[in-house]
Amino acid sequence: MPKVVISGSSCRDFTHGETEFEVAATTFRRLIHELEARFPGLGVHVEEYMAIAIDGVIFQDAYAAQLKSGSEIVLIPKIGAG
Amino acid sequence: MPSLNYVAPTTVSDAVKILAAASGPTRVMSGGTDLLVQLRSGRLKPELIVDTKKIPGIIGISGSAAEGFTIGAATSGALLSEHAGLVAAYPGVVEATNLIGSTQIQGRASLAGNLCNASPAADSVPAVIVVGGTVTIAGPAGPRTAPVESIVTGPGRTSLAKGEFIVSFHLPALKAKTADAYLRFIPRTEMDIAVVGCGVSVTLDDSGVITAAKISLGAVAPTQVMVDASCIIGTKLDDAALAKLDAAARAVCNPIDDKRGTIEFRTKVAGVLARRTAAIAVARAQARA
Amino acid sequence: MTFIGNKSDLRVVGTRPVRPDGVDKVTGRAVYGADAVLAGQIVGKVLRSPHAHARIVSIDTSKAMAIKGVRAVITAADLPNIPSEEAFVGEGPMNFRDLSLNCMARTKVLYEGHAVAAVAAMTDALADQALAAIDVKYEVLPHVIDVEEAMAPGAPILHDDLFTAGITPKPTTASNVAKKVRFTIGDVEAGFKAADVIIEQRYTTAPVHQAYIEPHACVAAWSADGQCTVIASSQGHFMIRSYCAKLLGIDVAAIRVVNAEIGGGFGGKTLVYLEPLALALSKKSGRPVKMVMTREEVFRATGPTSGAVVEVKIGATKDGKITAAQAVMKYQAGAFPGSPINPGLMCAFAMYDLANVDVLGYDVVSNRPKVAAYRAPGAPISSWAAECAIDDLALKLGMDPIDLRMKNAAKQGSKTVYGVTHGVIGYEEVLQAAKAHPHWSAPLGKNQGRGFATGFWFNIGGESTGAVFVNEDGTVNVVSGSPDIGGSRASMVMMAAEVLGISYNKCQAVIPDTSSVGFTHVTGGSRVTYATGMAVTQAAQAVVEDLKKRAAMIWDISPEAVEWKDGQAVPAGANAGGFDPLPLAAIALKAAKTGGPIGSEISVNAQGAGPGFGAHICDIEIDPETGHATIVRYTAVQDVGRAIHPSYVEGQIQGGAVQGIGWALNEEYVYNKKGLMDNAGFLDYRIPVASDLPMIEAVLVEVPNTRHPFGVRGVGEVPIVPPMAAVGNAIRGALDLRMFHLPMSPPRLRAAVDAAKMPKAAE
Amino acid sequence: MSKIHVSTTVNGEAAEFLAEPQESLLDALRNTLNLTGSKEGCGSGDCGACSVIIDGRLVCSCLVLAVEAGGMAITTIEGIAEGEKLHPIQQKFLENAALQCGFCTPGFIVATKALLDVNPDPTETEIRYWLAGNLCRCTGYDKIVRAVQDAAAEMRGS
Repeated sequence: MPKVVISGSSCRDFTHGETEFEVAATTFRRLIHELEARFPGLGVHVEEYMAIAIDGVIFQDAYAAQLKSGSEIVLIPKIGAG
Repeated sequence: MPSLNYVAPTTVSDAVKILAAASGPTRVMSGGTDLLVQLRSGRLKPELIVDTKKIPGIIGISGSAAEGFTIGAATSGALLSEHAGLVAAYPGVVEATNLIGSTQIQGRASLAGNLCNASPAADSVPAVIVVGGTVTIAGPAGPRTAPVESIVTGPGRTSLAKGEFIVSFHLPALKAKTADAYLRFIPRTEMDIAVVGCGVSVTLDDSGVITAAKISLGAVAPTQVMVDASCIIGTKLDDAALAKLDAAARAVCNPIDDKRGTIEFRTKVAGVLARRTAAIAVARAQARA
Repeated sequence: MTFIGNKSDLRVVGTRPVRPDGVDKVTGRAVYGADAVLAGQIVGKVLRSPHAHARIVSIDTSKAMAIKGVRAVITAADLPNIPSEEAFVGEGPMNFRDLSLNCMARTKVLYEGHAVAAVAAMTDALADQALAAIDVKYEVLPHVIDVEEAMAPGAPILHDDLFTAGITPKPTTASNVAKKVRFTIGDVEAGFKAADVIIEQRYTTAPVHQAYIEPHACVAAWSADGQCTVIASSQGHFMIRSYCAKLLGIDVAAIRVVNAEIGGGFGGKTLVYLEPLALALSKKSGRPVKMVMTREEVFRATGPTSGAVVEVKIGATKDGKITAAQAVMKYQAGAFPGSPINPGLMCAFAMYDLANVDVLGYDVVSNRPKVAAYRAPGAPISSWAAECAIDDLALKLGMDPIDLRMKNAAKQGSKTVYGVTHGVIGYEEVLQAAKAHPHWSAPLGKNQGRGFATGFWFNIGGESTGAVFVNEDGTVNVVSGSPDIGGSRASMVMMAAEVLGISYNKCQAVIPDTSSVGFTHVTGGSRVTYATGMAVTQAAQAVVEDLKKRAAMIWDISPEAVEWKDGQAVPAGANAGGFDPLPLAAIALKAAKTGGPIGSEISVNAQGAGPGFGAHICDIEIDPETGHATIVRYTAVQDVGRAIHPSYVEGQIQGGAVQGIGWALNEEYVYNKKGLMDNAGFLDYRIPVASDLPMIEAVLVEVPNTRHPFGVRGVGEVPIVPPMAAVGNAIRGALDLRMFHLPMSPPRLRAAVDAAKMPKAAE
Repeated sequence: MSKIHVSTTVNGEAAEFLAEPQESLLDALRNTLNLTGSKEGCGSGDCGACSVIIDGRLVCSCLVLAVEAGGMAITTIEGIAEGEKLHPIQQKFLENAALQCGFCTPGFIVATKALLDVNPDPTETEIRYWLAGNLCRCTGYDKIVRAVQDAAAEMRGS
């Protein structure tokens, strides 16, 4: 299963401090549902305001991304632009 | 709102008549580089602009180091820097005038405008004061002359009476072993208003001892101020004299804190510039017959 | 299909052709926002608050409306009252209510220059008269400018419905602190315990403006049938369309935005200010309305970036291994939440491979204009503090500052504080190039010092559309939705020409209006050459596949038997048949017979933009008596992935470095006691002029980004990250003292010199 | 008061227009004569984007009253090229990529023309000080200075 890693406080508030856990998800949609189910509000928060990095590659919008077993999925704030 | 009127008289007497007759707020225009900014910002709402540039002789430089120079009131800084004789005789005056704004501003900005805008930071004013510059003023009561230092009475205020305007500047015949210099401090290398400006003129004897000196500071008080030069007269500007000069310069400062500098900074830099400018003037004077 | 491989295989990419829009821009023909004309346009102007903070008691516009020739007057009452709605738009988090209130104040003005009304009149003078005739009654409120004063208990509160996010339990009293956010990895306390040396310092910065030379300008028409046209200068005409639709309640399809040429943006033109007002005025007046800001309005009412306080603590062992890094950052957001605090926190230490990092940040509102994005938003501020502290750490350890950074350098596999593990990055290569550069070992003169600093920016991808259309004569139109702010037309054409195998001169670049090309996100985030370039490249590749099919048809062989080489179709090997090559032009001529027009439009949402790293070396000379600083030599090294048009890549690096030099030495917003800006003009907001600077040497390091067909990494933002620390470290070298406040202007330098009891010559 | 009639010469052609007394020459060029190549970046003579040459002098057209222009010979960016043939300064700005957004470019090119008219072989320092009144926020000036050096060399035929 992919591993979800949280470093920012905005997500940690939802997980009550938990910063690493595994989710049974192969797509971004499933990931959102999993997060929402486990930590109410987190799924929506991630979908609206967060980007994810899959094994180091940042996806601002990750619907198309494949989540492989053993992948490291990091929840990070979306990155703006100058 | 009252609308603006523009006239460009072609004789001094017409200009005087128009200015004397004007009822509302009126502005005399030479280069216009300050005037247009004030118009645009709304800080100034004149009803009449009298453009003097069409008056014959108001632009141009005549004379020589031996007999002194006459500079038309609306003569641009660029023209000053292109006049070899003036550059050779009064490098400080030319340096100061050429520090007023960019190349573009140099093509327009004039001595009269810089003086009558009456900014404490005007670069040309201390430089012209220390060489004993005077102005010829036209007015309803006829022409009169006055020392440059008598014109500015406060920020944005001059001693010119209604109907009066400056026709020309006069720099005296150059004395032996005499030279001038001007330095200013700005944060960048160009395009800033002086945080401190300093004009110096010195006369030496044959042994290189300073026999006369005039030192004027800009941007450190509501008007340009004179520094007591006695501390360097009778010296060869040795370190002791320089230290006294530094202190004397700081002593006359009465600056403000603003976006361009603090009271403390302006005062310290006034001392620094007085020393550096005096050294340049002395070196120039030594090089002269 | 990728082209990264061997650089020598590239014919067009990496060369330096003249940009397609060049001639118009050197002859004065290019049409910028203020040059655009719609038939019958009249003049629109904005009435702005003279107060830093006040309640609007009443606005009486009757006298203004009564003036002959005044066609419309609007206030917030004429605009939809937008509910609070958070959304993430390209340049950062955005609340559309705030955006609407920033365009036109409703109940309170929150900064000097805040719009309160707007007029449309037949002439400039009449518009001025109308503004003067509007009677606004204000109840002036106490104001707060400084970020820490705004955070303090009892500070004047800007928004009584703003409660600090990121605190549990949710606060019940309103605060100017919009958000508290923290990133942590490892255990910093343990890290500091393991340290032999600790640096702990406090740095501050002043807000600085993007200071693009072109003031905001637009002309807008609202037709009786509800169709709207806007011609505007911006970093994204689709952004203007989206925001106007949102703020005015119009269908997106009903708005057509034409992108005028843009006179600089640097992030500052990623928001709307005038456009919704111009449309509202046009609707009310029935005439197209042209609005152009004055320079003073640009300074007082449009986004600078944050001023901030950054407290930093770094620990290391004797041999230079950094054991822990910690920072607390307080960023000004201006009048509405949304400072770039997140990237500030994320970037500060991203250059290093650290086990223990803890960064805490606050997003704080105060009575200043709402901040807008500015080149690598947030990163220059936190990096200025971090890179100065790293320099002092090197000094304390007696290590070369490049060696210290090399010892702790981020590399593939390094984990950042925000959790992401770096992929293929070029930081070590950049450090090596800097150390090897002759500048690093050149001798220094009297009163001179040398400073070194590095910086990081993520770079982004995002939504872009690119299209390639082949014309009947074999020429090609290369279309994209990205406004060209600095030469992107050239790089788009170059990538297309490279793929098609034809000459650069056979291609023309086109940037159509929002109704004529697919959605494309703003030109910003260093994303255009990466994301839009990806779309254009894919479109060109699709065209090549089509051209091969057409050739197969002409030759009556199977498409698989056709190859595309140097701009022509050739049989793939002997058994494909002995046909003469078919050049693109020949195939184009037969387009109708072989299936119709040849072209392809591709829309992408590009992900995985490669991060960029830069390292700057600055030599400075200080006059200790006046505090005047002169940059005597400057070298900027950067990993650019792959330079498509090296001249414009160098230009980005040189321009970014010089903006950073201005930020370091002289640029700042100066406020008086009333909370009004004292230096709203180019005379006293001092950006660098030509005579302030030496040549800026840009050194391009190329570690290709494997996710882009040509290996592109964004380049526009990284170069503004290192300069402030590079200059600060150079000053430390020259004067043996550390400056903690930006800008390091002459009065501050002289004061620091005196405080450090430096000998004052002849005093 | 009513508008004032101004008859002048712009880029070698006679030009006549009516101007309000407070109107700047820049406004007249842009709004009345439709010569929009001269840009307004500040309206206070601090940015140089409106640079024009009047009777051989480089000035900011935002600091000249339109009504002053009577009888003057004015050169704007639109008058630098000879028909379709670019001036060497324009060509070198293109070849050196001395522009990014291009907004300040007309002012720089006009200012450079005025420089090379009086000083065909300027030093880098002379170039930088002459152009100090022209602000560019994109380029850091490096490529602009190089373009001016190249143009000067080309015009000297060296």
